[in-house]
Amino acid sequence: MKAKRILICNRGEIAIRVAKAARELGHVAVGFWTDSEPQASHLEYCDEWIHLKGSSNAETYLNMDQILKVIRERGIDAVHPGYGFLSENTTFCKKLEDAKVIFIGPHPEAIYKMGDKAVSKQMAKEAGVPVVPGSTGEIESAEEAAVVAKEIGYPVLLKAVAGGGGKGMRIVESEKDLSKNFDAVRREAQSSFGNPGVLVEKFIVNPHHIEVQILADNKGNVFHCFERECSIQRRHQKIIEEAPSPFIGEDEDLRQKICSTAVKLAKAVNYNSAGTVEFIMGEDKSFYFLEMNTRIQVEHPITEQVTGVDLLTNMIQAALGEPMDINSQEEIKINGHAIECRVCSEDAVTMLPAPGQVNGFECTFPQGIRFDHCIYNGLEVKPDFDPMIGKLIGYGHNRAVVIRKVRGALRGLVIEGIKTNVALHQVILAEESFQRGLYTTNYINEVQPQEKVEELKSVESLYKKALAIEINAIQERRGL
Amino acid sequence: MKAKRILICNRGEIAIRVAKAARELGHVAVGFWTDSEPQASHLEYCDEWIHLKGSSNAETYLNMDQILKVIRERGIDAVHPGYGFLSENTTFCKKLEDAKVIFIGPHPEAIYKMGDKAVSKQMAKEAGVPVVPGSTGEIESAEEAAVVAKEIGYPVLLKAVAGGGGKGMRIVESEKDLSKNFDAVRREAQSSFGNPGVLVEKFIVNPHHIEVQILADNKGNVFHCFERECSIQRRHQKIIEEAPSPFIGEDEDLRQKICSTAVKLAKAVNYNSAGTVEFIMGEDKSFYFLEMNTRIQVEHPITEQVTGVDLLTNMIQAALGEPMDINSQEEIKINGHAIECRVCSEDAVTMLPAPGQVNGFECTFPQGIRFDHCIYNGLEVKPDFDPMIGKLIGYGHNRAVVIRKVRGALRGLVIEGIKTNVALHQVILAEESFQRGLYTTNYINEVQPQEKVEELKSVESLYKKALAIEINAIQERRGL
Amino acid sequence: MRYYIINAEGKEVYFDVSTGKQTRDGAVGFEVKTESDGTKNYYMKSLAGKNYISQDMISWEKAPKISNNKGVVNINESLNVYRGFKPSGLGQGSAGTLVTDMPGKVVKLLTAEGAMVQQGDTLLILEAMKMENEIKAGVDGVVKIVNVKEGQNLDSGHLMIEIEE
Amino acid sequence: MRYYIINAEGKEVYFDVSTGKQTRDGAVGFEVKTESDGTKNYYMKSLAGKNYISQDMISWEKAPKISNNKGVVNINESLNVYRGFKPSGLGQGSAGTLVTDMPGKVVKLLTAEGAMVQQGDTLLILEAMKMENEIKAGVDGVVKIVNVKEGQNLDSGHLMIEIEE
Repeated sequence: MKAKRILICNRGEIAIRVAKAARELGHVAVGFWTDSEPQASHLEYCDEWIHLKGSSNAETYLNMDQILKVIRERGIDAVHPGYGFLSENTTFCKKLEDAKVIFIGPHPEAIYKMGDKAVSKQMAKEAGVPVVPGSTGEIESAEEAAVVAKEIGYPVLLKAVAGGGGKGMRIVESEKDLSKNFDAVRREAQSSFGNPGVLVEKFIVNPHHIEVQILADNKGNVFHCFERECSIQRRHQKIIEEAPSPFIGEDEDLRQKICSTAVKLAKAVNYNSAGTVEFIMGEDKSFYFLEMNTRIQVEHPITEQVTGVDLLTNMIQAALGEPMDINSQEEIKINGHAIECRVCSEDAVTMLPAPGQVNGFECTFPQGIRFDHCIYNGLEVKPDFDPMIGKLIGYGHNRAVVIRKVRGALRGLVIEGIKTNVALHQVILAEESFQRGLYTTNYINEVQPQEKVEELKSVESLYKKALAIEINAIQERRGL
Repeated sequence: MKAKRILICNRGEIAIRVAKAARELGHVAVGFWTDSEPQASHLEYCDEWIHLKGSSNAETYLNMDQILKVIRERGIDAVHPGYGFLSENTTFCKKLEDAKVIFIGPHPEAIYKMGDKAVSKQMAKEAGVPVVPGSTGEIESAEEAAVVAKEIGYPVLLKAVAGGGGKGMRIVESEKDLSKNFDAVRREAQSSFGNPGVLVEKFIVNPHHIEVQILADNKGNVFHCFERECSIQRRHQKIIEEAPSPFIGEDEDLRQKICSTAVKLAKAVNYNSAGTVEFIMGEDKSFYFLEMNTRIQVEHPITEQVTGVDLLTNMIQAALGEPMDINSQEEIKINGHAIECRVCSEDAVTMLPAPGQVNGFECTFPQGIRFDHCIYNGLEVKPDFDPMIGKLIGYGHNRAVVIRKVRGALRGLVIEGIKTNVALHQVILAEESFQRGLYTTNYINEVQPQEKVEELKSVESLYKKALAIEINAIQERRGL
Repeated sequence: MRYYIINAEGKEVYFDVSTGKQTRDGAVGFEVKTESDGTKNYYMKSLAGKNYISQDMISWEKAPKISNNKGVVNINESLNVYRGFKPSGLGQGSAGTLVTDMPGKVVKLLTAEGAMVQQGDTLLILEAMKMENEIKAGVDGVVKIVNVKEGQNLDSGHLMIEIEE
Repeated sequence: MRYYIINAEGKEVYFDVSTGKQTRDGAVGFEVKTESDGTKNYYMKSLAGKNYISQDMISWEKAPKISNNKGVVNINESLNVYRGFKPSGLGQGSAGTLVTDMPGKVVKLLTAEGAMVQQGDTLLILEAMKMENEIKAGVDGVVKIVNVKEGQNLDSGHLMIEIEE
């Protein structure tokens, strides 16, 4: 195997994760830094550091011309897009193809078909995969949306055709709220994805968000690595995920059924990389295809922890046409349980983003914790970037053990200088219905864990925090 | 569950491991520091720090009177001894019993019976567990040893009755070398264990060191967590261990047989904690009982990685009479493969201890690496302490993946200021017979990997090392 | 040395800190004096490159290094800690004074000077960190000042709207 | 600034280091001058609290912080690095001069002054780090000096035995 030069078109924790995998396989990891992030901590794991001029995402990580210039100048063999940015952009794939550079992801047709909600829904129907009732194509106006909504019945969900990660999605309970929300979704869709297209569909009550990890290559192998449950969401964005799903639980038939359904869809689009088929599952255990994410996902580590499969190394091997580490479906087994908490720079109560600068950071974790993050003392969390700065992942023998471990880890995670949602995770992991595994995507709204976040700890802690600053001042004077 | 106050009578990486488990379970971890180690890094994970007066091990970690005084004064409920020091000392157990303090380990009778090689061998025979032919009791003189040796045939192994960890063991090939070696083993036995008793036994040619992890409680549960192979040894001390054993490989019948034999012995002594039954396995896959270690072992993490079972939390639960996380043998499954490299402050070529002070330390690891260690910038490795300063553990989908990951981790492990065996591990993990899993306990002697350790890297690296010092000087001037 | 700690809701805690002597085993003593709690003694110790704080030299807690001069720390909510002095001009807007707490862009302005508003009415939509945030009236009243335009990029601490009750 | 690097076998590498200018993006340049390789340029950059070294400002390698003044670094074997000067009295014993390289205790002395020894003969047994180590003659010759007693605790760098070839 000849070492390849792999360019990572991303930043933060996922750039670190990709660089680790590229280096492990003996390749050269090439990373970017930008004018807005000269201290890009992900470069620690990159062999070569390239400057992308500019500060905004449009000037840098979304700037195909500048990226392609780097690719030519630095003799890049392959590109890993991470998640977000250019990870599901077929124009970028096409340009890489023209430049004879490998895109570490699926073939562009799969991205196009699965990236467009209307097309993917149609594909799923044809492959015999159940879909949620709704509009068959883009809805142009609030009036047209109202017609469809009336047909399938309220509540309905409005979502951006090109969306993902919960951005550009809104639930509408009745006709009177439809118009205002339709406008908002179109605006968000345009600003976030550059595509104002909107779909309308039936909203499933008490639903579970359950997704299946796919791992496929160019040689016709299409494996699944079982499911994840991602029902703990705020504003349609996942904040806690776990594998396996507590709702599926011991129902191995249901597990096999949802996993093989996902494989069926992946095979239908000749899928050839790591990807995720997302389903919504109702109280009655019926499930419907939501969308397929044709990239590595934020929550991939929980699957890695319970199966022992390294998704990133396999994904790179698949793209380079090398044999994957995984040879058969039978090799992939679940052992134990894993939970991931997304650590975000946001207010723990309002859950609104809160940028700022980290000025103190310590981890004191139990055994069995993995922390994928880009945090360091001095990190500036900017409004341009996703507020997610780390993923705290616990693995253990069973679900109760993992909850105990993650709670221990949250107690030992100290991030100073910015607001974080660590305290919210502490409340959720201590809460009874979560501990019993009885929750739906309505969890945050119904249980309102944010109301139990302690507003302010004792005055004692205030003294200690102030002393921590004083200690630093003393040490600086002494040159320690 | 009421929080217990758990005293950790140990230092270094194992004290950290125990403290993590104690805290995870909601207990208070109480740790020691001594005059020879005021910067004891394991205290990072301890809630309370107690000063043990004195510098030598005899004055501190082996000083029962001083430890018992602390136990009384600090209201300690339970003691975890780690490995080494007082971990297999029945006098200590008895004193704790008198003080009504829980010993986190097996009952003293099990320690006594398994700690004495002659008694344990007798116990094994009675339980129907095969043992290596040899002397039935202590040998008093070189002459007596010669008689036994002639009877069972050379080569023979001389070993300290009270020994362990490879200390106080020698192979004798013929009668002419017997006398000199017998004296040496007696001397080492006296100085290391305070007991000069020596045993003589048949030496198995091309042997494999295979051991079975036991997990048992006071309620009659005796589980095994499968086997580890620890055949890569130097001077009878393990340096690389893996789980599962590549020699047992896919032979599930053999795996079940050795594991159930171990459980049989553990049940015969009413074992009630974490422990390890060590076997020697010949080329023909016949295996003989060597000894039982009635404590947590250095290499326990590889079992934790492949089974997902946290041995320390279960061990603490068992001792406190609480239900363990594990409820049945069926729950314990192997998924994937794990390899541990013991990182020692020793010369990579001569493998002789090399104490000193760490003055630079960096880790840049692939995904799937666990590093249990007590290293920090400034750590003084003293001749009093074991030269093992860390355990680099890789986990992955299969053995080839793990080797790749551990090799990546060794490249990313930088320890400056002291000699380490990192370069030796690099040679072994790159060597063909190791990669094919074809090795016995003779590996180091036969393959001589130490001869392939690179003596000195390029002058280029010398410049960079010197620059690292210069950089530090500049930063100190700037107060960074 | 006097510390002021001022949190997001304008609460203010202040106390005196003085450095005491180095103890035999390398710890440094601090005295913290407050009006409510009187004088308390704390000890600091550095161990293997990390800092710890204790009151009894037995139970120790990690004290992360706080590295910048602004000294913002975080106790679930973020607090501004001012070392040694109270800066001038600090204060918290009333419920009728809407100030940005992060940089953002005005997507839509839904009110105008002179408008009557009720508590909870959305007055403008601010896009920050890729999210649309509805900025709502904290009180009933009349809009006195509108200091933003649609499409305008705002820094943190910008007074957007003031309402007279 | 001149560096001497002297390794365990007495090999000596020396070169001049001078600090250059700060570059636009926060890197610091260094010039390394040696007799064998001429002048080379290196750059140092701090990133998120860690240090890196590069020759071309594109490929970067982590340079761990070396924190003590002795400046011992480790390139598989341990090397002593002397910053800016060559200390006096440094040198390496010949094969006939047995010097401890770690603290230890003499368990058994197997020779005496005046004894004839052959290369490879065990002269004494030293217990260090809980291990017995056989100290062997490096040359054939006559034992000139025995500077140890059984049971004696030795520091590192202690001359134990000298053999005259």
